[in-house]
Amino acid sequence: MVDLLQVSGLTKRFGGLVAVNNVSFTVREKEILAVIGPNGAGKSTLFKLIASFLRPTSGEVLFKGERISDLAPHIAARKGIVRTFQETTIFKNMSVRENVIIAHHLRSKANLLGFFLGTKLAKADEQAFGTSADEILEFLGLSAISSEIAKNLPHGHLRALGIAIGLATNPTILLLDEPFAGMNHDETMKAVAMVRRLRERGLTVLLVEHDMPAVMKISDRIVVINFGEKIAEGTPAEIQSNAKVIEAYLGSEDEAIGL
Amino acid sequence: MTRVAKAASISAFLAVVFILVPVLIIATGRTDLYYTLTSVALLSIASAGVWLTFFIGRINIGQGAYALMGGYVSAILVVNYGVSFWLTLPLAGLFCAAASILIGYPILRLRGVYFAMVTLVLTEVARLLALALPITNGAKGMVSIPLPGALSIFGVTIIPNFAGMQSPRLAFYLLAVTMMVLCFAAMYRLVNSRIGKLCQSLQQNEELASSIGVNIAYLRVIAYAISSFFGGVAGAIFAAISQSIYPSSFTVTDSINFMLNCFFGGLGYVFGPMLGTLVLYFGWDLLFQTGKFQLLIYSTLMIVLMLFLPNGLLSLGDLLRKRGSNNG
Amino acid sequence: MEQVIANGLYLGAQYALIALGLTLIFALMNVLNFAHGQMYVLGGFITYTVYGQLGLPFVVALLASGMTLAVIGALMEKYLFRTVIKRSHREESTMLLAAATAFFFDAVILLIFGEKQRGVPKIVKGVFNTDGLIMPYDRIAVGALAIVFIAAFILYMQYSRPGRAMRALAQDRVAAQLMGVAVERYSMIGFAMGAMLAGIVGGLLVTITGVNSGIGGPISIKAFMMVMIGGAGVVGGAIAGGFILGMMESVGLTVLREYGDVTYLVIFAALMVFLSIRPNGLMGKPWG
Amino acid sequence: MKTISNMSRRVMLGVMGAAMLAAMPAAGFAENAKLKIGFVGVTSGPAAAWGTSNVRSMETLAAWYNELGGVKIGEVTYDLDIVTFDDQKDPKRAIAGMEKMAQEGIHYVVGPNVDDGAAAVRPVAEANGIIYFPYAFPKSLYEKPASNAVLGMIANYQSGPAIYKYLMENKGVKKVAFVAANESDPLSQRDGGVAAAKALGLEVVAQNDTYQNDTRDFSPVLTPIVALKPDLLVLSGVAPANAPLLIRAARELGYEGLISTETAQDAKVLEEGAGELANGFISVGGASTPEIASDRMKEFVERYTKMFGEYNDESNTKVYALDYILETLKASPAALDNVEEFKKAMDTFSAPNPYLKGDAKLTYVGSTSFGQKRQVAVPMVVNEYKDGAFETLFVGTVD
Repeated sequence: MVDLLQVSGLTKRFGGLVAVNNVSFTVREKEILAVIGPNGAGKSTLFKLIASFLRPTSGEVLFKGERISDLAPHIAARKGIVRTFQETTIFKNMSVRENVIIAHHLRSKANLLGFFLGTKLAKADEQAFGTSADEILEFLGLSAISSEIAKNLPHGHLRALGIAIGLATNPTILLLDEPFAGMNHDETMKAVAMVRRLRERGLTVLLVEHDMPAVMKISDRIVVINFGEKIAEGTPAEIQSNAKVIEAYLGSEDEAIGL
Repeated sequence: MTRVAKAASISAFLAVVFILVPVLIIATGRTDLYYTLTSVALLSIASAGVWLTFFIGRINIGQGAYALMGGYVSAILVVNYGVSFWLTLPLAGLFCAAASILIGYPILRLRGVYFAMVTLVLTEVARLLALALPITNGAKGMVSIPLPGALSIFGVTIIPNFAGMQSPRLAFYLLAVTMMVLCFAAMYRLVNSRIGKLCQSLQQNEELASSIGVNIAYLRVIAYAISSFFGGVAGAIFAAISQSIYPSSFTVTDSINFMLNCFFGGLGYVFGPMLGTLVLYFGWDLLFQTGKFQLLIYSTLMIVLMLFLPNGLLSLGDLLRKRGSNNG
Repeated sequence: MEQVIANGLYLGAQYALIALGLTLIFALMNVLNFAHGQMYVLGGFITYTVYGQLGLPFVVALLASGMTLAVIGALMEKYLFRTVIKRSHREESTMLLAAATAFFFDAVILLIFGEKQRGVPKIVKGVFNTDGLIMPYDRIAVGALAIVFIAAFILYMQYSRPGRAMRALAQDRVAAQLMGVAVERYSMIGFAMGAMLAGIVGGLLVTITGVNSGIGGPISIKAFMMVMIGGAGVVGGAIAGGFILGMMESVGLTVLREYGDVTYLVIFAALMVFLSIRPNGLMGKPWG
Repeated sequence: MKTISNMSRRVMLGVMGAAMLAAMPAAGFAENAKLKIGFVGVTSGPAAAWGTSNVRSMETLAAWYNELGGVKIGEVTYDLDIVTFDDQKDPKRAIAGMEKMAQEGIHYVVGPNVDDGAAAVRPVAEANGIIYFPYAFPKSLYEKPASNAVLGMIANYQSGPAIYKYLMENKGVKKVAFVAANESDPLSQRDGGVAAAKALGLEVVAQNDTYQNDTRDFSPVLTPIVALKPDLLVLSGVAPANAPLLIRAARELGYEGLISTETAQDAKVLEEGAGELANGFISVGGASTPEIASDRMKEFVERYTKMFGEYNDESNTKVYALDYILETLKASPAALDNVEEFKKAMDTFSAPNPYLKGDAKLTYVGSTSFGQKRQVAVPMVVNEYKDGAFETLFVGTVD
């Protein structure tokens, strides 16, 4: 397997506080890698650093060997590294289908003026986006609700819509921010299956997650961070038996690790 | 709406503004309405610009600055350099668009009330600059600006010389209304094309827009530049009508009014600013009879309307439709 | 130079008090109250009537100004803003409502109190004067009173029950509601307090600068500027913003006078640059 | 029950409305023809005081004339009808106002009150045959080819030099400082004042100091100026609302020289805003000071006070416009609907000035300043404020 994403020596300070401290790991092509850690461990910050929503204080993120750390988020997205959001972040006043269609932005061949004038190229784009959006909605089982206004959707559907939006950008690597948060057992199982299918589509998935059982089930490898530092890395089995990890989680959420 | 219905309503609208209104004015002899309606048309162009910035999620109280700038660009070119008014019209718009790109790039990062505030300050900055810069003739303003001359292309006169007309009022009305129609047609197309969806994506969630690869800074600046272009054009025509321009020709009050026009018509509707301007400007004029109670009645009506239609006048249609479908 | 600094401090104290009420309302309800300046004017006219015309003691007049405005503020919140916030798709719509109420106040004030500039007798006579530093006693008194009111306000917000509830509300409306804060009640109290502060500062300043029916709009705009400098919705920010603007005006008008009419141009341009660098003011919440 | 009471209330209202409508013409004493005179200016917002004193002067006079049975012009007796339009100090609105006046068939309009408004209405006024009386000083309004504007008061470039000269000769003034609001009208007036002072050989120690018009505390503006110790502080184009604040701030900062302005002010406002600190303040007024006011002026002040509760000293100047219009029309009735006749009459027109003691005349002047007679000959009364009232310092004339 090829290394797709390299995180090396990534550090982020906010004033005196070190949120992420010298974290390094790699993500290989077509794997599912999870970053876990107790509350306040710096997962979110790390996630934003990788997606180029924050600039690191030091260290860098390489994507296919190229530094992406200081790029604007939309440039990173253009290169194929796309995030979804922890909160239910969607375009809330658009329909589900419109949400997915707009997310095809990166695939446009026409430019803004072309869309304004309605050129042939623009019309072809619109056509293609529509078809592709329908395919994605079908794939994620959202076809039935494609004309609902997004803000009226229930929780689970919103999460799926977030992923649909991510997929529409045609990413190489999709960063999922707590995809299972707030879900009950059944919903989580469905979501786990969905993430698996993403990989079957040929995507690499990096996810930051709280829900231990789900992570154990889904991940090829796991990176554990605590107090902004990486304390372990390995397969789910290795992590489950890692003393440092158990220590980090002890007292807070022991059962969450699935022991 | 079906295609036929759309075409029919568009032609009806065009017939009203280009034929019915002048005919009625001539029939009733109310020629003062030409200027009132010209003002409505021009102010609605400027308001349309403000609406566009609302559309990308920014409260813009700075349109007065661009209207003033546009007025001065046109006036200076006409008076000092003898350029034809017709050429200065697009130039004024372009100048404002260029200026707005320089100004907008840093300030469009601001959101909410901060952006609103900075644009409000911008209006005041424009006024102070107009007072301080030598080219604007400072406090004395620019007066006796000649009326627009003839416009001919390849020797064919398309627009006759305004100065030679018996009443330039009708001509200004037609000019303003034409500009308004063009402006709103462009806006309508913009909003209903994919660009409109992109703008909406900015308004609803900039972070997400950026994560799906939208260059939000670029799109914001483009929208703001178009907005300022509209402001500049409206200002230029106003300078031509009053044949004068002063630093106080467009002030903070105007900037606030442009914003209010948008709110009043409805932020969710492309034609909101047009209706809002018509009602607010005309409403003030109609209340002219009430003398010293004018402002009291005007503001009371505004509050009442706001209470019943907080989403703008055009939301009335939606409300009725909803009620109709509930009953049916 | 002492004179310039003294001028700036005095100006800052009154500005800070003006900005406090505005920022309070903003923090609680996300409403940019365009009518703040008009409330100030109304407060000024009430003190003018009670103290200047009826000849009652100044304290009574000041109380009357504060109380009247508090009632008006509470009514405005309850019958106007609450309804519009509930029914509107976009929260900016409150700006139109606020502007309309500002016009309404303008009209009412003009009809009742007329178009003339009004003033009242000085509350304290005499001028403090030592080596080049001149400050009339009434200015010192008003400046001191302003600082007392600011301090009282901060203490109230910090330690009283309603104060704490309002702070929770300002931080996170939804969370406050979950924690059992009576959101509607405290929104109303907050709006009333904001209006009361405007009324009090109007009543205070009528003794120095008089009052005039048309100045509400410009005062609102100045108050907006202070709030933006400090950071919208933050009490400390409003105070800092007030003092910074006061000092900038005082120093700018002295230092830049050689260059003619540029002081405010410089202040405004500086404000724009400052906000471009710090989009949330000195200490504002992100996303005002 | 409820419906019935609602209905009956509605019926009642309807009946009352109809009755009122029917009663209206009867109550209007509609025997005389109506002569409409317009006003376009600012009667709301921070500058409301300017236009309000205009409108009230006109309304007081009109009511007075109507009470006396109307104004006889040619063979017809007219009742006066004042049509007012608040332009909110916005030049765009001012144009609309002038259009409205044209629509109403009005040929004589008082206002606007500021430079930009006066310039903006010019095309409309000239196209529609309207003579208007602005209170704005730019010479381009009154010089050829402009021909329809008549300056309604004394311009600062006329009164300024006279005041400065008087103060040089009588009070030993040598050093002058100017301060103005950062707006078109005051700045233009300041520039005119500075030029006049320099021409007289005065030393101008401050000429760049300005303030925002919304300033409420003038200490920061005045601190550096007071430190220069001028003999005379000129408040160029100062708004009546700001004058007492400026005076008070200057005095409290220890300023001991003279203070003057070239615009009309109101004694009551000065008294409330600055009290005894305003004593000695010099401004230009009309003719209500006891030394020169005729009985008619006194009665005007009385009627005005009765109608509106309180007199405004700015109205001394503004009382003239309507009388000029009426007297000129009497002299040339053909001008009622032909302003060319009015312009012709202006060159030779002369009538007694009813507001001044002695044999002062109403004539049109301005030949020196504008090259044509486009200014009313208001007496240039220079006042000094003292304890709540104005006293006449000296009276000058303009040609």
